[in-house]
Amino acid sequence: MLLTVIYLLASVSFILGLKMLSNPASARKGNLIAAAGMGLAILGTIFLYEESDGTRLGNYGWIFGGLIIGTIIGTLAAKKVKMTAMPEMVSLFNGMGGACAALISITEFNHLAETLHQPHDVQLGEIFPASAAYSAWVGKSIVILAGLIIGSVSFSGSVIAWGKLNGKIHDFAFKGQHLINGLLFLVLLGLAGWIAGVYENANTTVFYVLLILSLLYGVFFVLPIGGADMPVVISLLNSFTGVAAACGGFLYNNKAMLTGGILVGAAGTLLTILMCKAMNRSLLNVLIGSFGGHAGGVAAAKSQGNYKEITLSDTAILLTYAHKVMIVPGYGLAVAQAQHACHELEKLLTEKGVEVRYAIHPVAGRMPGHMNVLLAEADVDYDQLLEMEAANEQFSTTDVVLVLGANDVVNPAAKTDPASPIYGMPILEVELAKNCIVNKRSMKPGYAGIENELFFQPKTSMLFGDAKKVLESISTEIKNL
Amino acid sequence: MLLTVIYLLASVSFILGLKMLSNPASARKGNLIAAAGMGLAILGTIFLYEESDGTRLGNYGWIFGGLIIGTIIGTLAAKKVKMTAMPEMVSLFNGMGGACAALISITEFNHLAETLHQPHDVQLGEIFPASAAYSAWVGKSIVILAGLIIGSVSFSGSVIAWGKLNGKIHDFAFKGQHLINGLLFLVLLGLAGWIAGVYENANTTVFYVLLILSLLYGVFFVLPIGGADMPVVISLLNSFTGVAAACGGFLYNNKAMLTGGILVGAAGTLLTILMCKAMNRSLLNVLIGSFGGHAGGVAAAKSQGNYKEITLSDTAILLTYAHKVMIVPGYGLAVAQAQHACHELEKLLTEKGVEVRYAIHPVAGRMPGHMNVLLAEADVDYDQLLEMEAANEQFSTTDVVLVLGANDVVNPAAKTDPASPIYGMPILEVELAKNCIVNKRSMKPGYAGIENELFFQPKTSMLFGDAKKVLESISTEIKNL
Amino acid sequence: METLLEKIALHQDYIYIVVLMIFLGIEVIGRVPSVLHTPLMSGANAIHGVVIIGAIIVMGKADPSNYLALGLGFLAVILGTLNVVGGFVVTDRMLEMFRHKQK
Amino acid sequence: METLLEKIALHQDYIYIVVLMIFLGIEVIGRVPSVLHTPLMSGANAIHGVVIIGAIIVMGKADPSNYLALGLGFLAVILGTLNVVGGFVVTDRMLEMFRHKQK
Ligand SMILES: NC(=O)c1ccc[n+]([C@@H]2O[C@H](COP(=O)([O-])OP(=O)(O)OC[C@H]3O[C@@H](n4cnc5c(N)ncnc54)[C@H](OP(=O)(O)O)[C@@H]3O)[C@@H](O)[C@H]2O)c1
Ligand SMILES: NC(=O)c1ccc[n+]([C@@H]2O[C@H](COP(=O)([O-])OP(=O)(O)OC[C@H]3O[C@@H](n4cnc5c(N)ncnc54)[C@H](OP(=O)(O)O)[C@@H]3O)[C@@H](O)[C@H]2O)c1
Repeated sequence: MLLTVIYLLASVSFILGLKMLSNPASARKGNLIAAAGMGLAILGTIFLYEESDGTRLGNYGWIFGGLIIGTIIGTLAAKKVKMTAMPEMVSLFNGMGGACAALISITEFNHLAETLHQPHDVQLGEIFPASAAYSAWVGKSIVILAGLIIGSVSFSGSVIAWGKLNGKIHDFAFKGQHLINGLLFLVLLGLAGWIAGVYENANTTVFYVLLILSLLYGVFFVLPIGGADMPVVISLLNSFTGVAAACGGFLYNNKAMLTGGILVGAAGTLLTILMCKAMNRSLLNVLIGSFGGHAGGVAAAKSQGNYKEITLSDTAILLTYAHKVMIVPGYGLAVAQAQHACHELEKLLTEKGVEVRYAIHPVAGRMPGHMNVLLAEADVDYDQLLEMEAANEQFSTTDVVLVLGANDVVNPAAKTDPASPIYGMPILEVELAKNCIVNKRSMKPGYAGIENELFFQPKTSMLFGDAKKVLESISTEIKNL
Repeated sequence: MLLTVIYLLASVSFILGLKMLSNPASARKGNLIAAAGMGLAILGTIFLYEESDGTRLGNYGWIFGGLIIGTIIGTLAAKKVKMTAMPEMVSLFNGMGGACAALISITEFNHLAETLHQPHDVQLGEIFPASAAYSAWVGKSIVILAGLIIGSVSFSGSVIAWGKLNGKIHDFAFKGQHLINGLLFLVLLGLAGWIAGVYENANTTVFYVLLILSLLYGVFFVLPIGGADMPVVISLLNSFTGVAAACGGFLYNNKAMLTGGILVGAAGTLLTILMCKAMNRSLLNVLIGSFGGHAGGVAAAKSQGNYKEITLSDTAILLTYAHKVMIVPGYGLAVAQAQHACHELEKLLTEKGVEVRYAIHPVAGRMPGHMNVLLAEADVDYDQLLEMEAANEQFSTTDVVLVLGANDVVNPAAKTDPASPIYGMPILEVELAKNCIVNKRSMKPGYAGIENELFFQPKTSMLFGDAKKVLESISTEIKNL
Repeated sequence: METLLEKIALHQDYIYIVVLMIFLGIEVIGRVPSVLHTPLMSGANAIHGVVIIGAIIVMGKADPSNYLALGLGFLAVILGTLNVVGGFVVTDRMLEMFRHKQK
Repeated sequence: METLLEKIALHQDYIYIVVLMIFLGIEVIGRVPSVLHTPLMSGANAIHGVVIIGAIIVMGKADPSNYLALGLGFLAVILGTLNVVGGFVVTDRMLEMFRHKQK
């Protein structure tokens, strides 16, 4: 009774929390509200849950043991993880949720199989379709199997996504892979239908085959998708896990699980689409892997002539005597942990009367919002960050653009070369500025694995070295001017 | 069975429809979708509804008779009504819905009272609280009584609002009215609680007393609120009727009624608040009637010195040689049906190289969006309409402002005089322009019944006459220049 | 207290539907431009005309010899239809006027 | 066909809740700025950790002599907790980083 109210509160907290999460001002509070609702639901379940026959839950030792272990590991992992590795972490946590749903399905299926096989005499009379027992069986097994398949796919897919993001697993695609994936999917459906449709088949062997194939499917589903698209894939798998959780809600007639799961399923799907839009691509395009699929390939080696280098002191002079400088941060800045050095340089220039702004590309770095987070950490003023559109309007009046560890997001091939894998992605049009200084460690390509024409253009000068060291040296030079 | 699906579709169509209605591009389609869902639900109910014992509905003649009569009258009324009278019409239709809900409650209560009094022996044994019959009685009667009270209040309130809007009923307030309203409300609650709480009281006399008091309450609720605030009141009563419809949903266990009613109840409440915000007031402030309460009063006759008049030909010259002209339309333009004449003048000026824009105040006219609708009717280009904030930024660079039948929305007292009843309402700051020409028929006040300082300012010139005639004359003058 | 909780548990599906619907109602019209206030109000007005379903049921169930019930039901059907039909038609008229030049 | 309709009628409350929830999920994050995509994804990830409730039920119902069930349930509880706790904590950390200068 009281538990119903608790679950209702939890559902409301999830809705409110998610709503507040989508607004910068209230996001943090929203997260806390959802967490509070979740805590309430967990405690309520432990202490108030009753079977329909009135028995309470047992095995408190195990339950609390599991909760404590999970809490400790989860908190440590979440607190320790480096900022750049956060998307990987989210992927792992998502996988855990999927695995949890799959495990629930396994246990419940075993339970169902046992009860079906024990009182065999009773069953014999009710084996025929249209009996109430049969229809209950179909309903229950469909929910269990859906939870198993979706949960397993989400689990193995998330693990692959995690591996790709931290570089442990490389893109892997072969011809006809989509065909095989399609076939595998049909086999999954067929097996599940067979188990659910034929009453005697509370057959654990087939069930485990289904489990293994589902795990495989998750692997094959994610493998061909390019590493650069992993955030989108994680978001999609996230909504899968939501649906798997909702299956649990049907199974236990539990409204908190049902509403929470469906909410995430729907919101996650929309979020996935929004993320694709931010990259100017369609979801289908991402899943088929046409962009990412190339990412691991060899860089198209059309050597584009010579590039120009620039010295630290020349850079310092150029920056100091500019009216307006635009800094374009990228993944390299995060790797070098150079955000503080960057902020130092920016303050120095501002003191000298130079107008300094940051141009933030939506997919610079390795997760959406990566650059905002990074610069906020160094206390960079929020007003100095320009979004892509605003920045592109200002490049033509900019004297010096300083590209710090960014590459793909300033690659003009996205606009000019229809054959390029990043063709169509909106970029920061730094070529419009008077001068462009690019800092990176080498001429190696960035995430998409392709050459960047920008480096060979007459206005561009390369400034090789680790971003942090380079920035510190420039600051010293400027002070000594 | 099939009916369930139909009701589900209807619910979805209501949600979608309302969502699309809140976006200019899809609004019309949204309305049609909701209407289609409604039609489906009505037909489904007529042909598929079954009681729990399987009996179908009868009295088809009466049902179709009612539907046909209602459709004819409704369509005619909606098609014939003048545009300015549309809010009144909405108020009437809303009242019909409330009355419908109240009638349903009356019939169902009579039915309940009969069945309770007939098998008296059965009842005697179950009279005590905690019996299943008692608790069913409480539940059912609460829903019926809530439908009765809310529906009746909505009905009588809407009729009063209708009367106020078309000028048949005047504002009426006396000291202590809020106290009496509060008391009446408590009496309503007490009576309803008594009927519902005491099992034997399926007492039709008390029930009818409750009905009459509810109707009275609706009258007293709306009477003290100023006529200018009627759109807000109608929106509030609209959400009341939604709740009354939802009560029907509980009564018949009908999800389409339930979801549709709650949807309108929630959306209507929010809309009411949004409308108050557009006038820069709180809902409480509106309901207590501090603004509107004064509206009917005598205009505060602090004569503010002299005003200047301007001739038609001077106006024509001033307009032709201006760089930028801003037209401020108001209720008077709608009364004079001068929108076409206005558009003519605007085209003429544009041909002469004058930049002409319209400044649209959100509550100019007699309904939100009134001016947009009016000018759209005359085919004025949407791009030429400026919303209040945008317009206020441009007045300082405007040569001539032409105020056409607007008054309250350009009254500077809203900014300068804390004692004014319209104090705090954002206005169009026409004083910022170089010249201001005000067209109206006399020095009489506008809706709020107060003097307008603007007319006495040195920059302002009055141009008396009916808007349409004046505009046509100006156009002729300009052509003859 | 106990019985209240029991009631809540018994009707939890209803309560969920009502709560979710309230959220939806608020979300759905969250950012309507003020120009659309009147048509939106009018459209919402038409939607609560769904109360007509109740009127039809009352009418259809009425005992053909019970003239009070017949009369009340008939009136209810008419009023409900007015609400629905009038509401949708008048909303459409309002919106039609907006359409003209509005891309 | 008939049985499908029957099923739908039987479970209509569920269906309503699911449909409304889908609408809500879509409405609620309708206009999230792209900076918030990652925290929002992470927050949603934590919310589907509600599957932990199922794990607790499985665990609590397991026969103390059935080691398979105990083991699976225990693992499920740990994984579910990881999802919930890790999810909320990591989201909070992300959002904390935004806070600094953002008025
Ligand atoms: N934001 C997202 O959601 C997301 C997620 C996944 C993938 N992606 C993808 O990631 C890419 C982001 O573009 P981006 O321009 O930010 O990065 P990028 O294209 O990956 O380029 C980063 C550049 O930084 C340089 N670099 C690495 N370490 C450095 C250091 N310590 N100091 C200085 N430079 C260093 C590298 O060149 P050297 O090795 O020569 O130094 C590299 O070329 C896009 O392709 C995007 O699609 C984005
Ligand atoms: N938009 C809404 O939702 C809504 C709803 C209800 C009430 N209101 C209230 O209505 C008012 C709207 O302000 P408003 O400035 O548009 O109108 P207003 O303050 O009512 O003033 C209209 C003016 O038009 C003049 N007029 C009337 N007929 C005319 C004609 N044929 N030719 C030329 N002039 C004519 C009248 O002066 P003469 O008599 O001297 O000609 C009157 O002063 C506000 O107080 C608002 O709160 C708004």
